[in-house]
Parts: sequence; structure tokens; C-alpha cells
Amino acid sequence: MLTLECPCCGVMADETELSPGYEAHLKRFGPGASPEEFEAYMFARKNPKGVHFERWRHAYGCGKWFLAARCTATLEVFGTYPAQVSEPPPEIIATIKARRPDWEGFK
Amino acid sequence: MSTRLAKGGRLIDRMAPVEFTFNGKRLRGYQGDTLASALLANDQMLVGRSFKYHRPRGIVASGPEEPNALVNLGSGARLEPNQRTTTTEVFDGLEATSQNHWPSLKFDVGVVNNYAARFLPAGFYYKTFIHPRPFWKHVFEPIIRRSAGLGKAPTTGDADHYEQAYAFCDVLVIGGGVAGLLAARAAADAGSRVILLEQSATLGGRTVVDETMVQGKPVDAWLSAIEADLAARDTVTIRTRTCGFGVYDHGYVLADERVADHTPGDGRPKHRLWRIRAGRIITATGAIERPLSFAGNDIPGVMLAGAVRDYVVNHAVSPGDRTVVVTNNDSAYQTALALKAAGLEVPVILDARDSATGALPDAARAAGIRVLTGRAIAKVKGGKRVTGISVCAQAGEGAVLEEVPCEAVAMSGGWSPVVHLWSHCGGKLLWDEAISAFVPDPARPPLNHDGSAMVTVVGAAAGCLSLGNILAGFGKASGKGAIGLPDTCQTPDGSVSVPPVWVMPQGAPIALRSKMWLDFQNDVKVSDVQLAAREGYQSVEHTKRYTTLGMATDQGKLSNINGLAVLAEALGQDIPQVGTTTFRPPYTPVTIGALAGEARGEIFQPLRRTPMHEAHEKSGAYFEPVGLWRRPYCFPRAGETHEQAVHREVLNTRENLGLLDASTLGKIIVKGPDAGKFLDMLYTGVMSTLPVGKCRYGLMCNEQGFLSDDGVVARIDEDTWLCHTTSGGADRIHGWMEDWLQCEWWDWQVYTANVTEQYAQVAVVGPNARKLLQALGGMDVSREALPFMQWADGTLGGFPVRVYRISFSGELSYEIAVPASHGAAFWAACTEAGKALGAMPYGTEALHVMRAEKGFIMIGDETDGTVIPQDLGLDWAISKKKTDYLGKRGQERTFLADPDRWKLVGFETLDGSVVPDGAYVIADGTNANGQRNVQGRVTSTYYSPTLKRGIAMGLLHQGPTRMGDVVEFNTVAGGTVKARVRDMVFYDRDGEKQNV
Amino acid sequence: MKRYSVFAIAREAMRNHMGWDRAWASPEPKPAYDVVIVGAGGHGLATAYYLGRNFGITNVAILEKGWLGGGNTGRNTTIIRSNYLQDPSAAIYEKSRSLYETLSQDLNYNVMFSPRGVMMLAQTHHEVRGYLRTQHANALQGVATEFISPQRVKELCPILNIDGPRYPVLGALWQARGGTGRHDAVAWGYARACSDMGMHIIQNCEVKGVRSEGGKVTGVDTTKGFIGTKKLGMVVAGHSGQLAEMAGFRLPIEAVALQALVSEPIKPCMDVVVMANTVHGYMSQSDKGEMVIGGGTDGFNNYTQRGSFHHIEETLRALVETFPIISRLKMLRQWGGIVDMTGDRSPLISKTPLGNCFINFGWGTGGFKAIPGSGWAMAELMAKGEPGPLAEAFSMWRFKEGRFIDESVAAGVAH
Amino acid sequence: MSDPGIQPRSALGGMTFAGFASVRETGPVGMITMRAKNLKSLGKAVKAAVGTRVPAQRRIEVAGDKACAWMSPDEYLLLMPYADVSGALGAISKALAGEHHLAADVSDARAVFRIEGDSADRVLCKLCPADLDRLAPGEVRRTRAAQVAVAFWRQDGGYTLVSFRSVAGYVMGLLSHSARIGSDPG
Repeated sequence: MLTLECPCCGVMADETELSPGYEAHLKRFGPGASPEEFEAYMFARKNPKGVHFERWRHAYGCGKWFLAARCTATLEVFGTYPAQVSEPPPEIIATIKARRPDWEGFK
Repeated sequence: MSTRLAKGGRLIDRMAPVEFTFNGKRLRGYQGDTLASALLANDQMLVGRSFKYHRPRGIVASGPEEPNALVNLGSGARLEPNQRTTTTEVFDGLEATSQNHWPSLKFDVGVVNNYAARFLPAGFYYKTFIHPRPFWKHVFEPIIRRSAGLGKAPTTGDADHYEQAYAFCDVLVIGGGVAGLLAARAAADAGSRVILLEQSATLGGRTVVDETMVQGKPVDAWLSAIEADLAARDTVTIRTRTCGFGVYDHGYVLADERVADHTPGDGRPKHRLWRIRAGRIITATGAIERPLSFAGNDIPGVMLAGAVRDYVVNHAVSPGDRTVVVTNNDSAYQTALALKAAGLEVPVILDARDSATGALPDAARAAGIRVLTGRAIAKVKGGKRVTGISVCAQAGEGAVLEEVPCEAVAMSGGWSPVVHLWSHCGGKLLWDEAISAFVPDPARPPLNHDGSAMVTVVGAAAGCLSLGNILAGFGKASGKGAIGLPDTCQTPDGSVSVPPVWVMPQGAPIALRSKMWLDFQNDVKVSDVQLAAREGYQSVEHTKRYTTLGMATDQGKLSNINGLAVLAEALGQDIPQVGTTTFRPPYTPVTIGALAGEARGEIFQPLRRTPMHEAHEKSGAYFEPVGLWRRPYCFPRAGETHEQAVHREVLNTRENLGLLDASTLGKIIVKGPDAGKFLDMLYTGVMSTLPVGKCRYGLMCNEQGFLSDDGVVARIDEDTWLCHTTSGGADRIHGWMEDWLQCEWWDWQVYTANVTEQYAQVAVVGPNARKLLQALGGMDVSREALPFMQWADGTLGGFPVRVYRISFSGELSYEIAVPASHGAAFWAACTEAGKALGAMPYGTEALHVMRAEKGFIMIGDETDGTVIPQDLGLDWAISKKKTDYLGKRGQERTFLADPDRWKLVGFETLDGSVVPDGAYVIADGTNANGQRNVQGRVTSTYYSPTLKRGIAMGLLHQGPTRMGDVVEFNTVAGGTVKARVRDMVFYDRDGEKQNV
Repeated sequence: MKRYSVFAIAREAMRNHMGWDRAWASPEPKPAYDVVIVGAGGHGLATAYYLGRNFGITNVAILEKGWLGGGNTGRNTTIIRSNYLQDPSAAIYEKSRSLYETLSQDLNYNVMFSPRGVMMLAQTHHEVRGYLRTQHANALQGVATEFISPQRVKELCPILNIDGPRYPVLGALWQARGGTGRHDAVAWGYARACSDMGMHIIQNCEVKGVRSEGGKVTGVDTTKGFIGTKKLGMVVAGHSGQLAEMAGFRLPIEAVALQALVSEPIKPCMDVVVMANTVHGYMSQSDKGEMVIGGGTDGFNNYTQRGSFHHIEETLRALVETFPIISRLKMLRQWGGIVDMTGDRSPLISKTPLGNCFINFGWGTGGFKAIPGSGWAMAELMAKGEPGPLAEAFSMWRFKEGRFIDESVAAGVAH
Repeated sequence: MSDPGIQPRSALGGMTFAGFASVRETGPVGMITMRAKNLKSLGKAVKAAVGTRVPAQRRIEVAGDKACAWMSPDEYLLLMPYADVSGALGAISKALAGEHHLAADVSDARAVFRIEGDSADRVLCKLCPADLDRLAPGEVRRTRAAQVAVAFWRQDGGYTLVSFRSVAGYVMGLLSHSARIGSDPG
């Protein structure tokens, strides 16, 4: 039963206030994209055991989507941040590196 | 015999006698008794039968670890099977019956299994009942099923209600013994908001039974003082009868409060499930005493030594006049002393250790009790109750040295800290050699959301088994941090020593080992675990599953460590090397009703009602669920079947006037400078060019390209559109819009608002539709003023309305939106004004029939998540000019772009019958897997009351090129139905009726 | 190996069961095998068994990171059915179900397949239509199902509340030859048979890397050293992504937690398996008397085998409404498993970008029922190097083409 | 906005329940949802519509029988007497002319409840995963009540709670169940 702090309204939200949205920072491929690009966009998933970046919506709260950096092996949360970015912000990266020195970094 | 003592009993109130029944026999107890103590007070040693061999079973413990003394409690709508007598508070009128026997507790036919035990070792069922094949299901399995199970199955629903509640705290303390109380005080002193949970009705834990003085005060006075101290603080909440049964991630703890178990029928909720979110969790859950493994250790009258002490001290119950104590540690001597103090006889203490020199053994000797060291029980005698024991040397093979008659045996194999809650979220354990037990490893705690330690363990649960050391640990309290304690203030206790004694006597031969019970309820013996090891089931999980050790209702609280030790010995490994099985919640079984909470009956799920719901109920509507909405399926009149009602509604709508409650239709405002661009991405068609005042039908696809929703879009003003969605789609589509706006196109200037519930919507449909609106009066709804696919604001009958001239039936039709608070009144006004025009309400099924007659698709019928708009002949609603829309790239994939796909056509059966729902169009031959080839399937099929014949739509391989072909649908009876392929529009192909 | 039978038990009883063989051997790994299978769960062991039985390939090692059968094989709700909608699914699940019918005899190990019947309740008109579609499809697929009336539902399962005010039962899709099996026994039975054929089951042996040469697999690095192989079959759940990464490709899979629970045992009161998909719950009663209840999946990636409790609550709310008698029973044990959910919720039985490396992944919430059929199809794929008809549709490249095998389109969901 | 002869009807018509706390549906309340962010005239618009300041994150500003609640970074809920809505919409539209915003009447899309009495907290704590002890004065909490979305804040010695209209019966059922006599958890 996770708790995540919604960066949009500041509430420490119970998992039951949230809707999960799987992998974050996917780049959309539309018409003109190669079959491989489109397949990668729609289906190929990192699904890591460890540090993961994912989408959540504060569905029963402020209604906003936000992003979370979380460890899928321990459920530890490194931080949450607004959805309007294409990669994790530096302070999140720094927090993760501090707690997971072996982490290979965002890619 | 076991009986009530004349004096004493900390917890019982002799002034408050209660009467209860056991197997119909009327018995008496006192308030403060558990059912177990009251049964013992009435000499009810035999209380149940074991799972597999149906052996006689008596009370062995005094807490939630009890494996044997389970009863059916109550009856009828208050029957509760498998209730533990040791945690059930007795009350006046309690009814209990024993379990797992036929025809009676004393004479149980199932006990033949016991005599055949030799043929029924662990896992015997995997090795037999293999032939002949049908016999497993029809002969062997039914016998096993009947013999297994424990309590009776209830036959009715539950008379009680339940509720749940959330709680938040900085520090949650689980366990109200001395360690828990001190931890709560330390945390409160540190300024934390604290909740303390205690599973039983009273605080104090073991200390109040085992000790006389705490911190220089008499134990009861000490307890009263700290209770009063905590109760006086605003920041501390204490909940008794509340078992914290599971620790979950991120500080989430579930606890079950037994609010009214002991006062059934008083109107209070039976249980309350607490959902607690704690910053830190302290478990002070104590330790559970382990049985010793000697032959006959399962006979009624053999009890845990601590339990015997509990019954004597708390309930003034004697387990028997003569009790033999057998132990490998000092704590059991307290039992001997308590028995002696109560005036009972302890013929001998058998101590498996070579010597016993501590204060307690000395006290026992001083009290005149005979103490034999290096001795063990060779065998317990008796059947349905203990009659005596044979003494042997622990070091030998069981040669009998002496016989001792007795009525009870108090055993102690040491103490296992309750590490369950520590382990639920991944806390790791260490094996402590001194006390021969697993203890929490403070270096590897379960982690909280921020990566910090989530749980701290104090008291006996940490392996700190002596009160002195517990108190000393709290003396080191630092006052820092939320819990006000160092994480490791409680450590395993060097002052207590429990040498390993896993089998008694050490060299017991098979005849004895096959009478030594590890798991009393599931009938797992030492010999079974040894057999599993020999057969290669060497992982502790394999052994558990193969023998069912630890899988009974006590979940191995008494048996796991003993079983593990036997396994380790059989494998020649160390215990920590073998490891434990995983500790899973719940710590003690939890009533399912409490987990379901308030959600039953009327509030089982939210039920969404339109503003006209009451009117429909009064009209006798038959409702169907549409998502969480309830919509009238049809409005049957007296004597009508649903089918007849639907036909009448269709015909009346086509001939006169029908009224449909369309309020559930989704309505989403999309507004902003970029709204047109946004909608052009969302819909397959173009919405940006829609003129103000007009409506356009649109399709939405997911990124895969599959059709997900449809509806009419109205342009409200220059930068505002109103998007209608399907009834089930409103929230989903609104969420979908917000997802794209927030996460992909966040720089686009677009706002959305879901106003679905702001409006009640009534579809006025049929040749008399305009007349009805004119009768209501207030705005011009003529063909010229309000042409097809336009909308207008105005008033009708005094109601503020927005009228959409759209049709889903092929008839002249208006959809009228009014503010929801006027919905019921507007519906009534339409009904009233419609009387003269032949108006009748119609339901969703008539709607479906009429749209099928017109060849309109329905999301969820023609679509199923694998269909693209191109399959449905909806190419006209897909812009060819747009470079992009959601789903466009997905639709370009080879399989979706294949011209060979199944496409939508109409079907009419040659004989006029209705194509069966769900039928497939068969093709010649079979595929490589032997399945009949198919070339299409029906998607909508109805009897058309308008055309007086069956009509259908469906997907067919290359359908549109096959007009006039005759195809065959399969039927489940094995035959086929022939149908001719045709276009989808069965009614008013030119659309003349809707355009009048 | 000694055969199991009632006579063997009687014989052994006379000597205190001292003469039983080990069910399977625990050998040290050889330097190389013809085939290495990663994962000694039901699917991996079944793959090995049918490689031996159907193709005579017995120089096989099955590597297991923990204890055999310890993944989802030992954590599921033991339901066996094949009433699937889409042809490829119906084919492999029906193959599986029919193999279950004789599995105890084939393995000489009682896996307790109990065809007690599986019913999927229809509680909305939409669901009725969905199941009628499945029934028509099944009739053409050779899967025996029937749509039964509410009265028949009640006769088959008297404890069901068919007149619930919210979702009255309108009928059910009934598969009389569906049922349950003993999950551990399936793994143990296959393991014993594999061991008997001389295959090596190597437990506590984790794969740490995949080696290849010229685009073809050559072996795996493990915690017990390098093990060479001509063909590699990866047959796991939960860690498929990590294995795929070692082999150099990415999967259309997310790993999420799925939960289940059992009640305390009670005397028999339910002889069939009931699935109620409108309210999301399913239940059966085990031979021990426990009510076996399946919960929902979480919606986030998770490798902890601990799900979120609100799914348990949702399931129990649904089931108390559907089976009012369970309200006063107690939840005895809850647990979670990690399931691999693919892009269309159907499995991958496929060749891969790496030569001679084959995968059998992504069974989601429906793996137990598929074990024999999955092993059969995977063995054929590995032995021949090309998929047979059972496996063909489950290629990992189907997503690129848009060729989904989507079972959620019917009212039913996969369990 | 409507014919004065036609009275609006709230979802439950003012239903009440007396338990260890009292629960009532309040009847019609005027409500406007306003989507706007970083607008120069936002303060003016709110002032004109309901006479309050723009609330800070998760706060509600109350002025007599009107209020403005912060719902999300770009969303406000304006509350007022039912009859005042069309005037307020006009005022917003005037104040924000030319600026990107959305304002819509949602009075009829919602139901409003009052939970009153000393134990009101203990009604809500059974339904909402929100730490009521930590609810600041003037704070609006959007969360769940059992299975549906709600928003609530403390006001006048009790709570005002807003839900969607279609589920008003469910919410009333929840609140009544939670407030049953004898079920005060203390």
C-alpha cells in the first residue's frame, strides 16, 4: 500500500487515491514512425527490477498526473515530480544516486 | 479433572456468572473468562478433533496460537466456524459446538483414519488414488473433502454489520504488554502521536501473570499507573481487543477491532477494521511458547506451561489435580510454582537439561517439588485425556524409568519471539543460539517509503526474554526521534538460556517419533517431516507443502520452529541454513466481513442514479446496470414480458412518440485557443472546422488504433466544444483527454470540464416529437429554425434547455438537456404533455433495437477493443487530410491495414429468424489445431418489431464485397442458420424520417 | 524409480516408510547440455518433460534460482479451464486441459485434477452476450461449454446469491470439465518424471548472464558456474525482463503483483469453481476445505510478491455480495505473486532475436491452467526450432504487426 | 436562470440522518468550476464572483455564504447561493474576457452534505484516507469516501462535503452507516 506525495497539490496520498499509469517519459511515435519505433513506443517496456520512473494520477484528489521515481524491488520512493518534463529532474537523479550508488542512470 | 479453584483469578468476576452451552450442555463461567478457561473450569478437556486423523483434541494454549480448541460459535446468521476458544470472551447465552467429527465429539467415526495412520503418512495422496482415473473426482476426493474441513459452513448471510476506519499516527505500537506500554510512553514523551493496539481485552501481557513486582511496584499497581499515564495524554490512543494483524508497505498496518464479539446483537458493528498509516511501527508482540515433541504430546491435558499458568492465575482454573511439568528452560518452573501456590500437586518437573540451577529451579525445589534433570517424557498415557506419563532419560531411546500418574502435562520447549509483523514486509531474521529462536535482525529491517527502517521491535518479540533486561533497555531511552528509543534498545537476552531440545528423548525410535506431533491440527508428526526430507522435499517450503506443516489455522505458530529443527536435523544442516517459510499476513485469521467492511447491500457499490430515477421506478422500469449507472432496460406493463415491452416501445416510438432518459450520456466541455487542434488529434475526423451551432458525429481511437468511443460533438462558441461520449465512457474519456493535455501537449491552451451530471438529458423521439416540444412551448424547434445536426439554447415549458437535433433511432428526434435539478420535473412535464401524443418512455433495449434497424454501431457491441473504424465502414468519419490523430499510426500496422480484414455488413436470415447472439460465420475446413474455420461473426442481432423479422449486423471477411452472398452462422445445438449479406441499414435508408 | 500405488504404500507402511526413493535427484551441473531450461516452475518442468517424452531429448538441465515450483506455480488459485474466446488461446488451453485429464496417470503422481466444473457468471446483459459469443466460439473450437440458466447456476452452487439486488445472475458460461488441480503436485510430478528420465534439476542456481557467439546462444553463466548449451529455453515469470535483457532484447511485459487468499477450512459447501467478473472475484473450495479466492492485480511494476491490500478488500466485497455465507469465515492467509502482463495479456511462446534462444513468458494471471499445454508447445518449438500450430500465434513479433490475441474482449477476463 | 415558478431539486431533497453525529444533504448550492492559471485578472474575477481572495494551495476562502476553494493548480470551485450562479458566471466572463479560462455551472452536478456534531471527525475517518488531525483550518481535502470522490473542509463546527450528484444516495448511505448510534469508535 504505497503513499506518494502529489507534487501538484502537496498531499501525501494513499495509493487508493491514485491511479497508476506505468512507465514515464515514453516518447510518442505517430504517423511516419518506423514499425520498430512504434512497437517500442507502445510495447517495449523497461520493466526494471530496481529504479523505475512511472506515471501516477491523483485521481481522487486534484486530478493531476505526476511522475514518481520508485524502486520496484523495495517499493522505496525517491521522489515525485510534475509530469511536464521529458526526463527526470536533476534533484531526483541526485537522490537516487545517493541511495543507489550502483544505479546506471536514466536512459 | 480440570476445575475452578476456590480462590483467585485476576480477570474473572465471581459476582458476574454467565451461562453458556457447549454441544448443547449448559455450563457456567464468569465474566472475564475466555471460552477456553470456562470449558476447563467445567472439566471439558476434550474439545475437538484433529484434521486428518480425527484424534481427540484439547486446549493446548491460552492465546491466538491455539491450534486445537476451535468451535462453531453461535448459530444461524451468527454462526462462526473455527472460533478459537482461547480468544473468545465468554458471554451469557454463548452457544458453542465442537467441530470435525461425526456423529459426536466423543465417538467420531473419522477416527478410523487414526488407526490407519500408518497408511496415511505425509503426502500419501500424491502416491495413490491415481487409478482408475474417474475415481479421484468421484470417489476418493469426496471422501477426503468430507473428512477434511473443520467448522460447519454457514448456510445464511451475516446478521451483523462491519465497518472500517482510517487512522494516522507517528508511532504505532502493536502489543500492550510491558514493552509495548513503555514504548508507547517513550514515543509520547518524544512528542509523537501514538496509537497502541492490544489484541486481548486487557493490557499487561505475560508480566502480570509471571511477575509480582515491576520497577519496585506490585505488578497490578504498576500497570494501573502506566495505563492512567497514557490515558491522560491527548497524543496517545489505546485500543484493546484490536489485533494488528498485518504490516504492509509504507507504514500501512491493518488491525481488526473486535467491537461486539462479546456482546452480539447489541447493534454495534461486530468488527471494525482499522487501516492505520504510521510513520514508525513498534512491534511489542511478545513470544509464543513452543511445545516439546514427545510421544503422545497431543493428548487432551497436555498444555503449554505458560498457558497452564495463565489459566491458574488469570482464571483460577486448575488443569488437573496432578500436573507434570516438562521443560528445557526455567520459565516452566513458574508454572510449577503457580500450581503449587494454588494448592495443586506437581508430582515432578522433568527438565531435559543436565542441570537446572537458576533461581526458579531453586525456588521449585524449595517449594518441595521433585525436580529431575536429564529426564524426558517417553510417552503420555491416555486417550481422550491424560492419565499419566512414562519418564525416560533425555539422552536415551526412551527406556521407561518410571511411570507417573497425572491429569495434565505442562510443557515448555522455549519461546519463539513473534517476528511475524517484522517479517511481513521483508524484515530479516537471525538465529539466536542462546534462546534457540529466530529474532529480528535490526540491521536488515523492512523499509519505509523513504528507505528508512519502518519497524522497530521491543520486548520478548526482539528476543529479550527477561523482564529485567526489557526494563533496562528502556532505561537507555534517548528521547530522540519519533520513537524516543534507540533502534536496538532491546536485544536477545544473554540471561536466558534455552538449549535446543527438538525431540524427546533424543534417540527416540520410529514408534515414538510417529506419535510426536508437530502440527496438532493438521496431524503432522516428527516422522512425517523426516519422511519428506528422505524423499527429497528438502526446501523448507517443499516440506511445509508436502506435509502441510504450519498450514493449519494457527499458521504454524506452535509448529514451525520445531518442524524446521527436525528438518534441519534430518538434512544434517543448521537451522538458519534451512531458513524459515515466509511470514504472510494476517497474523491471526481475520473475519472476511470485516475486510468487506461497510460495502454490502445498498452501499455495496456506488449506484449512480439519474435525476429521473424515481420516476422510472414508479413507472415499473426494469433496470440494467451500465457501468455503475442504472438505466431502464424497458418499462414492462402488467402482464408483459420484457421482450413484449421492448417491441411495444419500439413500435410506439416509430409510430408516435418515445421518451428516453439519456442523462447518462457523457458531456465534456473542451475550451481554449487550442481546443480545435486538440479535438482534431482526439477524434479521427475534423472538429476544428465545425461551425458554431452545429453538431458532428465523431470517433475516438486509442493509440493502438482500436475504436474506443463515439458521440456527437457540438460547437458552442468560437473556442468551446461540447463532446458527448457513451454512458460508460464519460470518466474514461475525460481522463484520456486530461492525460494527453497534462502529459504530452502541456503547452496547448485547452481546458476541459466533465459536466455529465450537470444536465439531465431527455431524448424526445418519433413522428410526434416536434409536437411535444411545441406543446411545451418556449422556442422555435421547426425544421427551419433547428435543422438536423444543429443545437439551440432556449426554454421549453419554462425550463432552461439546450436542444440538440440529433437522432440515434432514425426518427425525428431532439435531445434536450436541462439542469439536473430540473430533470425530474422536466421529465414529468414531457410525460404529461406527451399523453395526448401517445408518448411512452422507452428503455435501453428499444434504443438498441432502433439503432440496429438504422445500422448505427454501438460501442461495446460492434466494437470489442480489436475493431478499428475502418472495419465498421466508418471511413467517412476518418479524415484523410489530417497528418495525425491518436490511433492513426496504430492503424497503419500491417495486420490492421490488411484489406482482408473482417468488415461490418448487415445480415438477414433466409427464414426471418433471429441470428443467435454471439454466433460465428463458419467457413470450410479446420485449422491446424483442429478448430473449425470461421469467416465472421455477428455483433448485433435483434428481432425487429418494425420489420417483423430478425435483423443482424456483423463482421465478415471482405464483407462489403459480398452483398447478396448467403452465409451460415453456427448454433450451439450444432446446426446452422443461413443468412444473406446485405447493407446495414434496414430501416429508412434515405434518412427521410429524421429529416422532417 | 519405484512406482506409486496403493500397494506401494501398504508395503512401505510395514517398514515405516523407510524405503521410498527421492522424488527427484539434486545433482551438480554438468559442463554442458543439449538443452538448458531456465525456470523449474510448472512451465519449465513441463517443457523438459515433453522434450523427453515427445522428442527423446533428455540431456537437459532445468535451472532454478530458488526451489522448484516456488514461483507462481505454487501461488495460484489452481483453476483449470479452457473456455477462451480466441482460437489460439482456446487451442493451447484446451490442449492443456485435456493433458491434465490424464496427467496423474502419465506422471504416476496424483496431481488431483478435479473436473468439478467452472462457471463464469453473467451479471449484465453485456456479459450475457459476451459469454454467448464465447460459447459459439468454443463450439467450433472443440471446447465443451454451455450457457446455463440462473436456476441451473443455483443448483450447481447453492451458496450463490443469484438474486443479489445489484447484479442478479442472468446465467453463466459453464465448462463442466474445467476444475482444479493440486498446484504443487503438478510441479513435483513433472520434476519426478524429468529426474527419472535423467534430466538434471538444479535448484538454487541463478542465471546471471547469457553467452552467445555469432548470434547464437552458447550457454549461461550461473551462480554455479558456466553451463553450456545448444538450445536455451527461458521459461519464467516475474524475472522475464531481466533474462531478456541478458539475452539482449526487450519485452512487451510489465511485472505486477497478483494476490490470492484462502479462508480457514470449513466443511464442503461449494463443489464448483465460480468466477464473477462483473464484480471481480472468483472462488472455489479446496480439498482441505479452504475457500480459495483470487484477487486483482496491481497497476504498477512490483517485484516484492506483496500486493496492495485494497485489491483484497475489493475482491472480498464482491464475494460477500455474491456468497453471503462467507462473511463470517476468516481470511487465513494472503499472498502475492509476480505476474508478467504482456501488451495483449496473452503469452509469448516464441523464437527470439538471439539464435537458439526461445522464450515462454507472459502468462499473466492464467498460467497454472496452461502448464501442460504450454510445456507441450514449448517443447515442440525448442525441438524443431520452429513453432508448431499451438505456439505459432504467440510469437513475440505479433505486437509490431498489430496481431493481438486479446481475451479481454469477451466479457471474461483471464484468471 | 430559470422560471421562478420551477424550483430546483437537489439530489436528495435535503435528506437527514441523526446518528452519533448528524448528517444532512443541504439542498441546492450554487457552484462554478473554474479552470484558470496564472491569469492577471484571476483575482478580480474571483472577487467579482464570490467576493473572496484567490485561495492558496488546498485552501478555501469564505465570505459569508460564498466561497472559493482551490481544487488543483488550475482549478477552483466557487460556491454561492444557487440563484447567484448566472450572475457570477457573467462576472467571471467579463473579468476574464480575452484570457484563457473555462467557467461552468456545476451546481446540479454535485451534492453537498453537512456532517455536524462533536464526533463528526469520526464519521469521516471511517470513509476517507485523510489525516483529519492534520487538516489545517480552511483546508480543502479532495479524497475518496469509500468508493467515490469527495471534497470536504471544516466549517462552522462541522464538515461540508461535496460529492457528485449521481452518487448522492450512496454517499448518504455511507455517512449514515458511519454515523450509526453505537458505532462511535471514540
